[in-house]
Amino acid sequence: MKLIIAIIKPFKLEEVKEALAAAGIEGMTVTEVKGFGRQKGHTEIYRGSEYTVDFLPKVKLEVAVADEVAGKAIDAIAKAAKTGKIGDGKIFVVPLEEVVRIRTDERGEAAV
Amino acid sequence: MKLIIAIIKPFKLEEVKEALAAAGIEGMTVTEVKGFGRQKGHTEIYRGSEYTVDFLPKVKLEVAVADEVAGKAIDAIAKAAKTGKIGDGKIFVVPLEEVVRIRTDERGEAAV
Amino acid sequence: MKLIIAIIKPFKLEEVKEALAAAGIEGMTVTEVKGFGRQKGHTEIYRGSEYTVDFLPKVKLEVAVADEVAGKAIDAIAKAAKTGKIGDGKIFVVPLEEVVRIRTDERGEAAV
Amino acid sequence: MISIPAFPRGLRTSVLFFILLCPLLRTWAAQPAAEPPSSVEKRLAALEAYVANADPAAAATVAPGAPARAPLAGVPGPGHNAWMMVSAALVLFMTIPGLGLFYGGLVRTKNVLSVVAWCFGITSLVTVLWWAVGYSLVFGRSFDSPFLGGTEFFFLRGVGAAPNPDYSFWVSHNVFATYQLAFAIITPAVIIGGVVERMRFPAVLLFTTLWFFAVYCPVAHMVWGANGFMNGLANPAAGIRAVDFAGGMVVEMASGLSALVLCLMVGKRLGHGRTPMPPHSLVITVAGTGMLWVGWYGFNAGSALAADGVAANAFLTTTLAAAVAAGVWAALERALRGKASVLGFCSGAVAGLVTITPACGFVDATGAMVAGVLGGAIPFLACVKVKALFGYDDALDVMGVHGVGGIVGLLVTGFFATTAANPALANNLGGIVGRTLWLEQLKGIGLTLVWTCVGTALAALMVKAITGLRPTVEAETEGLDLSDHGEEGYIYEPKS
Amino acid sequence: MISIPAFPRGLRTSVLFFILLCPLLRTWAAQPAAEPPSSVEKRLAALEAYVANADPAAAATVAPGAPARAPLAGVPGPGHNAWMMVSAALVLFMTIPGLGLFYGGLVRTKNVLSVVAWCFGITSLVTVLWWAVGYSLVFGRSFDSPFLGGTEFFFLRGVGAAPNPDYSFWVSHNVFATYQLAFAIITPAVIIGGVVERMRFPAVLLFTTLWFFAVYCPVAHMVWGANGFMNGLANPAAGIRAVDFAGGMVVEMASGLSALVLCLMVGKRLGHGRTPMPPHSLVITVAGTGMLWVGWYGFNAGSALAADGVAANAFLTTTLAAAVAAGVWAALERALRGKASVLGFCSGAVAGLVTITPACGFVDATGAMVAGVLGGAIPFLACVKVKALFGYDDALDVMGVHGVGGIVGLLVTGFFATTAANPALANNLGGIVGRTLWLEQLKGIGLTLVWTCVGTALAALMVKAITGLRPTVEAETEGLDLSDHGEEGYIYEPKS
Amino acid sequence: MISIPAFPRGLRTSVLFFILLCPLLRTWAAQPAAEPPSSVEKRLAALEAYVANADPAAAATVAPGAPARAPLAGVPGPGHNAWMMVSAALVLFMTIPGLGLFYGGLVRTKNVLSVVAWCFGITSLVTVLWWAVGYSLVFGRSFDSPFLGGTEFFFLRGVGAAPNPDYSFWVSHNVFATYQLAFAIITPAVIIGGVVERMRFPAVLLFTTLWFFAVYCPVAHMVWGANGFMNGLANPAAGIRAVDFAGGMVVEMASGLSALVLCLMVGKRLGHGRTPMPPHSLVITVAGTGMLWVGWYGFNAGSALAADGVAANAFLTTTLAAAVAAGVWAALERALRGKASVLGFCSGAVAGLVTITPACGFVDATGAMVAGVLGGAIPFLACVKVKALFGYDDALDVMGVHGVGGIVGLLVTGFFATTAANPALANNLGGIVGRTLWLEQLKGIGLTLVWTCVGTALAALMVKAITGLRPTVEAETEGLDLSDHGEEGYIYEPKS
Ligand SMILES: Nc1ncnc2c1ncn2[C@@H]1O[C@H](COP(=O)(O)OP(=O)(O)O)[C@@H](O)[C@H]1O
Ligand SMILES: Nc1ncnc2c1ncn2[C@@H]1O[C@H](COP(=O)(O)OP(=O)(O)O)[C@@H](O)[C@H]1O
Ligand SMILES: Nc1ncnc2c1ncn2[C@@H]1O[C@H](COP(=O)(O)OP(=O)(O)O)[C@@H](O)[C@H]1O
Repeated sequence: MKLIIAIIKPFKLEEVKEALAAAGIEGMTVTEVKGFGRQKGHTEIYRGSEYTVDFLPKVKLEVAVADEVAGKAIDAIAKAAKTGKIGDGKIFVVPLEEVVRIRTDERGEAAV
Repeated sequence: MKLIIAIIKPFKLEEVKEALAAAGIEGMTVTEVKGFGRQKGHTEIYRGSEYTVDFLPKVKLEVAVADEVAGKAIDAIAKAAKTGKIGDGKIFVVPLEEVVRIRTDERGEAAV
Repeated sequence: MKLIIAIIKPFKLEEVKEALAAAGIEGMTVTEVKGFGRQKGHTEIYRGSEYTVDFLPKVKLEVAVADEVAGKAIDAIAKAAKTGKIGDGKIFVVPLEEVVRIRTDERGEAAV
Repeated sequence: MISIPAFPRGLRTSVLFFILLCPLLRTWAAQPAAEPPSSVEKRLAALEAYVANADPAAAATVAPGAPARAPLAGVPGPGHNAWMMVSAALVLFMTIPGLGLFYGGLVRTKNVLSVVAWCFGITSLVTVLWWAVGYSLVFGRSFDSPFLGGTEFFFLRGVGAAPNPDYSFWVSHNVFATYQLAFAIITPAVIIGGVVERMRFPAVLLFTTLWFFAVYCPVAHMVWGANGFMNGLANPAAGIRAVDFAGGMVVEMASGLSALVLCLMVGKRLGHGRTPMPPHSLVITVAGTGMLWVGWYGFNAGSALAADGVAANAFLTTTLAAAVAAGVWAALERALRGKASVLGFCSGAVAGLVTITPACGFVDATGAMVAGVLGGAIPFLACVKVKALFGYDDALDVMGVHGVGGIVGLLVTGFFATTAANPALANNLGGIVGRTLWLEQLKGIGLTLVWTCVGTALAALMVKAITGLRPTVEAETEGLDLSDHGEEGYIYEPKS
Repeated sequence: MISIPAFPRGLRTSVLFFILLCPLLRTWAAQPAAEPPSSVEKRLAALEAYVANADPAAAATVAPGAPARAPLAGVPGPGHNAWMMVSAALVLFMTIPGLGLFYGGLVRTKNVLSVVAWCFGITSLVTVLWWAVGYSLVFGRSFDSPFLGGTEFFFLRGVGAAPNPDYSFWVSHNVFATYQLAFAIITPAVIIGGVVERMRFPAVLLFTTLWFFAVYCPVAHMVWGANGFMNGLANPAAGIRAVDFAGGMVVEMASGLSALVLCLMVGKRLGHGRTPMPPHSLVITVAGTGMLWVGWYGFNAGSALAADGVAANAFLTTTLAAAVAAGVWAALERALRGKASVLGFCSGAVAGLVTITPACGFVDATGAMVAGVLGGAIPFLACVKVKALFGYDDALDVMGVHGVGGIVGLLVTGFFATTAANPALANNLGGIVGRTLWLEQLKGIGLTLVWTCVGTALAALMVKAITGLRPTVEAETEGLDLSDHGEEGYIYEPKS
Repeated sequence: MISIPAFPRGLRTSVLFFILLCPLLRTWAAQPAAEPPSSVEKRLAALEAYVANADPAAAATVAPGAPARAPLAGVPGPGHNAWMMVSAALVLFMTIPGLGLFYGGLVRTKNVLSVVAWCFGITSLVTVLWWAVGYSLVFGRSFDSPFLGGTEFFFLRGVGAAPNPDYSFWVSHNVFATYQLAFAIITPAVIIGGVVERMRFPAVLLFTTLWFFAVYCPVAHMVWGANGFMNGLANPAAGIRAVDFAGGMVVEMASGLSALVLCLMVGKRLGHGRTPMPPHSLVITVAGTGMLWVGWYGFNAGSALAADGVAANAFLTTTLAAAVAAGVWAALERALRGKASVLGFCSGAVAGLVTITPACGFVDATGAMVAGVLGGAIPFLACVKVKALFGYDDALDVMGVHGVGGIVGLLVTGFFATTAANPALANNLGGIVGRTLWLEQLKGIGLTLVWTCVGTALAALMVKAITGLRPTVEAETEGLDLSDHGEEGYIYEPKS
C-alpha cells in the first residue's frame, strides 16, 4: 500500500477531491500547511514596516491507497491540481506497511 | 522503526494519549486535520444559502516507535480511539529509516 | 529519495530554513503542530480552575530530498534547530518512493 | 426625520394667556426706561419653549413692539443639544466600527479588511463632500427648489453654534450638520454590502462620489429639505405629501435599491453558487449588530431633532420593532428549517430597525409591534426565498433587508401614523393621516425607486467606463485584503 | 432605583416665598382679563422644578384657585429625557452585544453563538412579555398590592410621552417603560451564565417566560413599585423598609441565586472537572467587559431617573467601585497565585459594578471605596474558593459575582447610605439611615433569597417536565452552536 | 478644556435690561411681606443662565440686597450634567475596551492580553491615586500655585453634586472629577503603546505611579488649573498664555514624549528589525478605533464642560478632522506605496483626533480641515519616515501619532483659533488671538516637552532601579500573556 502525500493550492482542493472520487477513492485527510519553494510570497506593509510573507498557504492531502490504485490516484491528483503556474505543488509517495480501520479493526487493504 | 500515523476523533485524544503512556510511549506529535471518508458532515444555513460541511474535524497523531513496540502501540491506539461508530479513523504505519533527537544528536531507537 | 520530517521549536524555523537554503534545499512544507514529549507544558488558571496545557507548540517541516542530500539536510536541520534545552524536537526519515511536480509532471529526483 | 415640534397643551395655554394679556402689557410698556413686564412673559415663554422644544421667537413676536432679538434667540438648548450630540456620535459609531464589523464578519476571511476600508474611505470622502457642498445642497434653500437645496452653506459657511430654525429651534446648526453628515456616510456604506468581495477600492470611491450627487443629495432634499418635494410633514406645498421620519426612503430604500442595481452590474462573486461562502466570524457580526442597534437610537430617536416627546416615542417604537423582528425572523427559521440561527436574530434585528425607521416618530407602540412582525417576516422571505428565485448575488442582502424593509416601513407608516404619537402630523397632513396617507407613501416609494435606480445605474456605468468595477480574477481569488490593501485581517502566530 | 427627587434648598425657599406671597397674589388675581402674576410664579416654579428635577405640579397647586393644569405639566424635560434615553440605550447595549460577548468569550469555541442566541432570544421574548403585561405588572397600581402592579398598562396602553409622576416628573413615560424593559431583559440574560454549554435553546426560552412571572415581576414590584413591599425609599407603608438603588435585589441577587438553583437542577457540563474548559477568547470577553462597564453608567446613574445630583453621585461611585474592585481582584490573584490575570480584572470590574449597584445612589465616595474593596474581595473568594468547595458547575460564576456581589452591595448600602448623597433618604427613612437600615436590608435580602430560589426551582421543574432541560450527549459534545443553531462562530478559511 | 462660558448676546441684553430695571424694582421691593419682583428677574436670569451655560450667581448679585443664595445655586443643570455624564462615560470607554482593543490588535498574539492588563491596571491604580490626592493636586487651589493644585479635595472631600464654579456653573462637581479622572487614566494608558511586548507588569504600574506625580499632576494643573501657569484662557495671570482645549499638551504631547523616552530606556523588542511583528488582528484594532473615535466626542466636545455652543463647535471640528486625516493618511500610503491600508485609515483617524484635540473648541470648520490635512500628513511622515531614520522601537507609534499630532494641533490652534468659534477667547486673550497666540503655544510646547521628558526619564530610572523594566528573555519570547498573566488570548479548540 502507499501513502500519497500531495501538497496543492488550496482552491484546488474541491477539484482534486472530485477527481479522486471519480477514481473511486473517497477517503483522505487534509491539513492546512505553509509551503516554501520557488513560488514567492508577497509583502505587507504595516505603518512603514515591511513584512515579507515568504510562505504560501497550501493544502496537504494524505491518501492511503492500495498499490494497484496508486498510479491512478497520483494521476488524478496531478491532473486536477494543475494550473501550470508556479507553486502547483508536489506529490510524494511513501510505502505503507500497515493500515488499520479503528472502528472495525480491519487491517491491510480492506482498511484503506 | 516505524512511524505510526493515526487519524482519530478529536475528543478521543486524551484517552489515546493515556493508552500510549500506559504502553510506555510518551512522545508524539499532534496535528489538527480535516477528514473525508464515509462519515458525512453537516449542513449549515446562512440566510438561506446552504453550506455543506463535508469534512470532519479529526486529529492526527504521529508517533515514532521502535519496531518491537509498534504492535503494542497500534493496539493501544486502536482500542482507545474506538467508539464503534463511523468515522473512528485510521492508523497508518510507515517504515522509519532514521530518527534524530535534535537536542542530543542521538540517532536511531535511542532517539525515539 | 527521502522524506525528512522534522519537529522543531517554532522560533527556530527561520534559522532552519536558512540552513537548508545554505545546503541548497529551497523547498519544504511546514505545519503547525502540538508536541508531547519530555518537555512539560504550563498551567493556566481561569477564575480558580486550573488548565494544564501539556502540549507545546511545535513546527513540523517536511522536506523531500534526493538520497545523497539527505545526510546534509538532516545535519543542517539538527544543527540549526538545536538549543540544547529539552524539547528541541526530532527528525524522522522516511523512504520516499516517488515524487511528482504537479506543474510539470516531472517525476523522481527532478521533481524534488 | 424632521419633526415639527409639537406645541403641547401646557404651552398652548401659555401662549393663549399671553395674547389675552397683551392689553395689560401695553399699558406697562408705557412706563419709561424699563422694558415692560411683557419681557418677563417673553422670557418665560422662551424658557418654556426650550423645555417644550417650541419656537422661542414665536412667543416673543406676539408682543407688540417686540425687540428684534427674542430672549434666548440663537442660544442652543442644553438638553436638546446634548441629545443631538449623543445622537450624532451614535450614528457615526454605526458606520465605524458598527457596519464595518457587521459586514466584515459576514464575508470571507480574506476580504474582511476590504469591507472596513470601504467604510473608512466612504467616511472620509463623504465628509469632504458634505463640508464642501453636500450639506448645502441638501439643507440649503437658495435654489428655492423642491429637488435640491442651495449654495449658501458651501464649506459650512455660516453653520455655527446658533440653531437653524428651519430644522430645529434648540439644536446648534453645526451639530445638526454633523448629525446629517452621519446619515450621508452610512447610506453609501450600507450599499456596498451588495458588492463585497468583488469590487475595486477605487471604483467604490468613485461610485460613492457620483452616487452622492446623483441620488443622495436630491433624494435627501426632497424628503427632508424644508421645502422638499416629498416632505409632507413640513412642507405644505409638497408635491408628494409623504412622511419619512428617519430615512426609510433616503437611507433604507436608497441603499437597498442601489445595492441591487449595483450588484447586478458588477456581477456575481467568482464561485458564487458553487463554493460555499459562509460568514467567517459571526462573533464579529454580533458585535457589529449590537453597535448598529444602539446607534440606531441616535438614528431614529435623534431624528426628532430634540429630546422631546416625539423622540421619546421613537425610542420606544424602535426598541419594540427591533426586538420583535429579531424574534420573528428566528422563529420563521425555526419553523421552516428547524433551527433558529444567530445570523437570523441579527438579520431580524436589523430588518426591524430598518422597518421602524420611517415610522418610529409617527406610530405608537401598537404600530411598532406591527412593524416588528412585518419587518421580521417580509425581509426574511425576501432574503431567503425571493433572492434564491432570481439568483442575483446581493452578497449581504442589502436589498432584502434595507430595500424591502424600508418599503414595508413606509407603508406601515402610511397606515399606522397617528397624531397621538406625533401632533405635528396634524399641521399639514391632518386630513389624510389615518386615511389616505398610505397613497402618498406609495407615491413617495415610487419616485424614490425610479430616481434611485436610474441614478445608480448611471453612476455605475460611468465608473465602469472610468476605472472598471471589478478586480482581476487573481486579485479576487487572493482576496481584496491582500490585493487592494496589502494586509491581512488576522495573523495568529504560533506561540514560540 | 427610584429616587424621590430631592427638593434642594433653592427650590424650597422659592416655595416658601411663594406661600408668603399668596395674599398679594390674590389681590392681583382680582384684576380682570389677565391671569394674575401668580402665574408667573407658577411658571417660574415649574421651570425651576425642571432644573432641579422636582414636581412642577406641587408648586402650582400651592396657588389658590390654581388651574387644573400646571405649567409645563405633561411635558418631558429635555435634559432628563435625553439622559434617560441615553441610559436606556446603554442598558440595552449591555445585553446585546455586551453580555453576549462577555459570556461568549468565556465559553468554548463550539458554544459561543449559543450564548449570543440566548441573549437575543431573551431580548425578543421579554420585550413581548413586557409590552403585553410585564410593565403593567411591575409598575402599574391597579391591584393596589405591594406584591404586584396592575393591569392598567397592559399593551403599554396610555404609556405616552408625558411623564408618569409616580416615578419621574420629567422623563417620558414611554422612555421610563423602555428603560425598565432593559432591566427586565438583562436579568434573565445574566442568569444563563450559570448553565451555558448545556441547556437547550427552547428550554432557555420557556424558563425565561416562567421565571419572568414567578420571580421578576413580583420582586421588581416589591422593590421598585411605588407601593412595593420592600420599597423603603418611596413607600412609607413598605413592609420591609429596604432600599435598592439600581437593582441589587431585583437584578443581581435574583440572577445570581437563580443561576445557582438552575445550574444545580441542570447538572454539570459533560467532562466538568476532568476536561479543561478555558475561555476561548478573552479578547472578546474584554470587549464585552468594556461594554458592560460603560452600559452600567446607564444602569446605575440612570436609575436616578433624572440627570440630577443623585445621578451625578451615582456616576462617581460607580466609577470608583468598578475600578477599585478590578484592582482588588487582580491583586488577590497576584497575592495568592502569583499572577494577576485579565480575566481577574474583568471579573473584578463586573463584581465591583454589581456591588455598587444597590448602593450607588445612596453612598458617597467613601462608601464607594468600601464597596469596591469588598466587591473585589468577597466575590473573588466566592468564585475561587467557595465554589471549589461545593463543586457545583455555575459555569460563568453568576452566583459568585452577581449573587454574592449583590448581597455585599445591599449590606454596604445598609451601613453607608447617607442623606448627604441622597436627600430623599430623609423622607421616609430619616430615622434609620445610618442606624438600623442594614437590618431592613437583611430582611430584604432574606425575602428576595427565598422568593427567588423557590420561584426558580418551580420554573425549572416545569421546564424539565415540558421540554427537558438538557441537550443530548451528542449535541452537547458537538457544541450547541451546531446542534441548536446550525452555525459556527468562526470559519477562518485558508487563503487561496 | 476649560471653556469660560460665553455670554451670548441674548443673555447680555437681559443683564443690561436688568440693571436698567433696578430702580423700578427697588420701588416694588418696598411692598411688605413679599420678596420684590426683582426675585422674578433673578430667577429668570438664573434659568436663562442655565440654558446659556452662564453663571447663575452673577445675575443674582446684580440685584441690590440680593439674598446670600442665588436662585438655583448649587443645582446642577440637567442638560449639561447629562452631557458631561455621557462624556465621562465615553472617555472611560476609550481606555476600556477602546484602547485595549486598538493596541491589543496591533501586537502579536502572545501579548494581546498583556496590553489589556496594563490598561486595566492603570485604570485601577490611577483611580485610587485620583481619589486620594490626584484630583486635588490638579484642580485644587489651596497651594495657590500655578504649578500644583492643593489639598482641599483629598479623598474627594467636599466633591459633591453641586457644581464647582471654578470650572463649571452647571455640572456637578463629582461628575467633573470623574470626567477628569478619565483623562488621567487614558494618558498613561496611551504611553504604554511605546513599550508593549517587553515591559514587566509591575514595572508598568510603578512607572505609572511615579509618572502620575512627576508629570501628569503638574502639567495638568499648569494647563487646566484655574490658576495654572499655562492656562491662558482662564487665568489672566498665566505665565504662558497658551490654550489647550482638550489636552494637546496634557494628554497627547505628554503621552507621546513619555512613550519616546520610555521606549528608549526600555530598549527594543527582541528580534526588532529582524523578525516581522505584524498586527495580529486588525479586526480588533478596527473595533478599538471606532470606540476611540466615538469616545473622543466625549473627550473633545465634553471638554466644553457644558452642552453649549462651544461643545457644538468642538463636535463638528472633531468629526471633520478625524475623517479628513484618515483619508489623508491612506491617500499618502496609496501615493507612496501603491496601497491604502486599513491600518493607515485607523492611524490617520486617531492622528486627526489627536491633532484637533487642543484646537477643537477654538477653531472653526476651516481650521478643522487644516488640522485634518496636517494631522494626517505630518504624523504619517513621522511614523513612516522619521522613525525609520532613527530606528527607535516606539512599537505602536505613540510619539509619531500622539506626540507629533499634539504639537501640530497646538500650533494649528495658535494660528486658527477664533473668537467666532469660542467667544471666551476674547476675555483674556483678545489681544493675541489671530496674532501671536502661536508664540504662546510654542512656549507651552517647549515647557511641556522639557518637563515631560525630564519627569519621564526620572520615573523610568527609578523603576529600573526598583523593579527593573524588562522581563527575562524567556518570558518575552514566550509572550507576556503567559509569562505575566498566565493566560492566552485565544484558545480555539477543534470541534469534537
Ligand atoms: N522539497 C520539498 N519538500 C517538501 N515540500 C516541497 C518541496 N518542494 C516544494 N514543496 C512544496 O510544494 C509547494 C510548491 O513548490 P514550488 O517550488 O513553489 O512550485 P512548483 O510546485 O511549481 O515547483 C511548496 O510551496 C511546498 O509546499
Ligand atoms: N484512504 C484514506 N487515506 C487517508 N485518510 C483516510 C482514508 N480513509 C479515511 N481516512 C481518514 O479517516 C477518517 C475516518 O474515515 P471514515 O471513512 O469516515 O470512517 P471509518 O474510519 O469509520 O471508516 C476520515 O475522516 C479521514 O480523515
Ligand atoms: N516518539 C515520538 N513520535 C513523534 N514525535 C515525537 C516523539 N517524541 C517526541 N516527539 C516530538 O518531539 C518534541 C520534542 O520532544 P521532547 O521529548 O519534548 O524533547 P526532546 O526533543 O528534547 O527529546 C515533542 O514535543 C514531539 O512533538
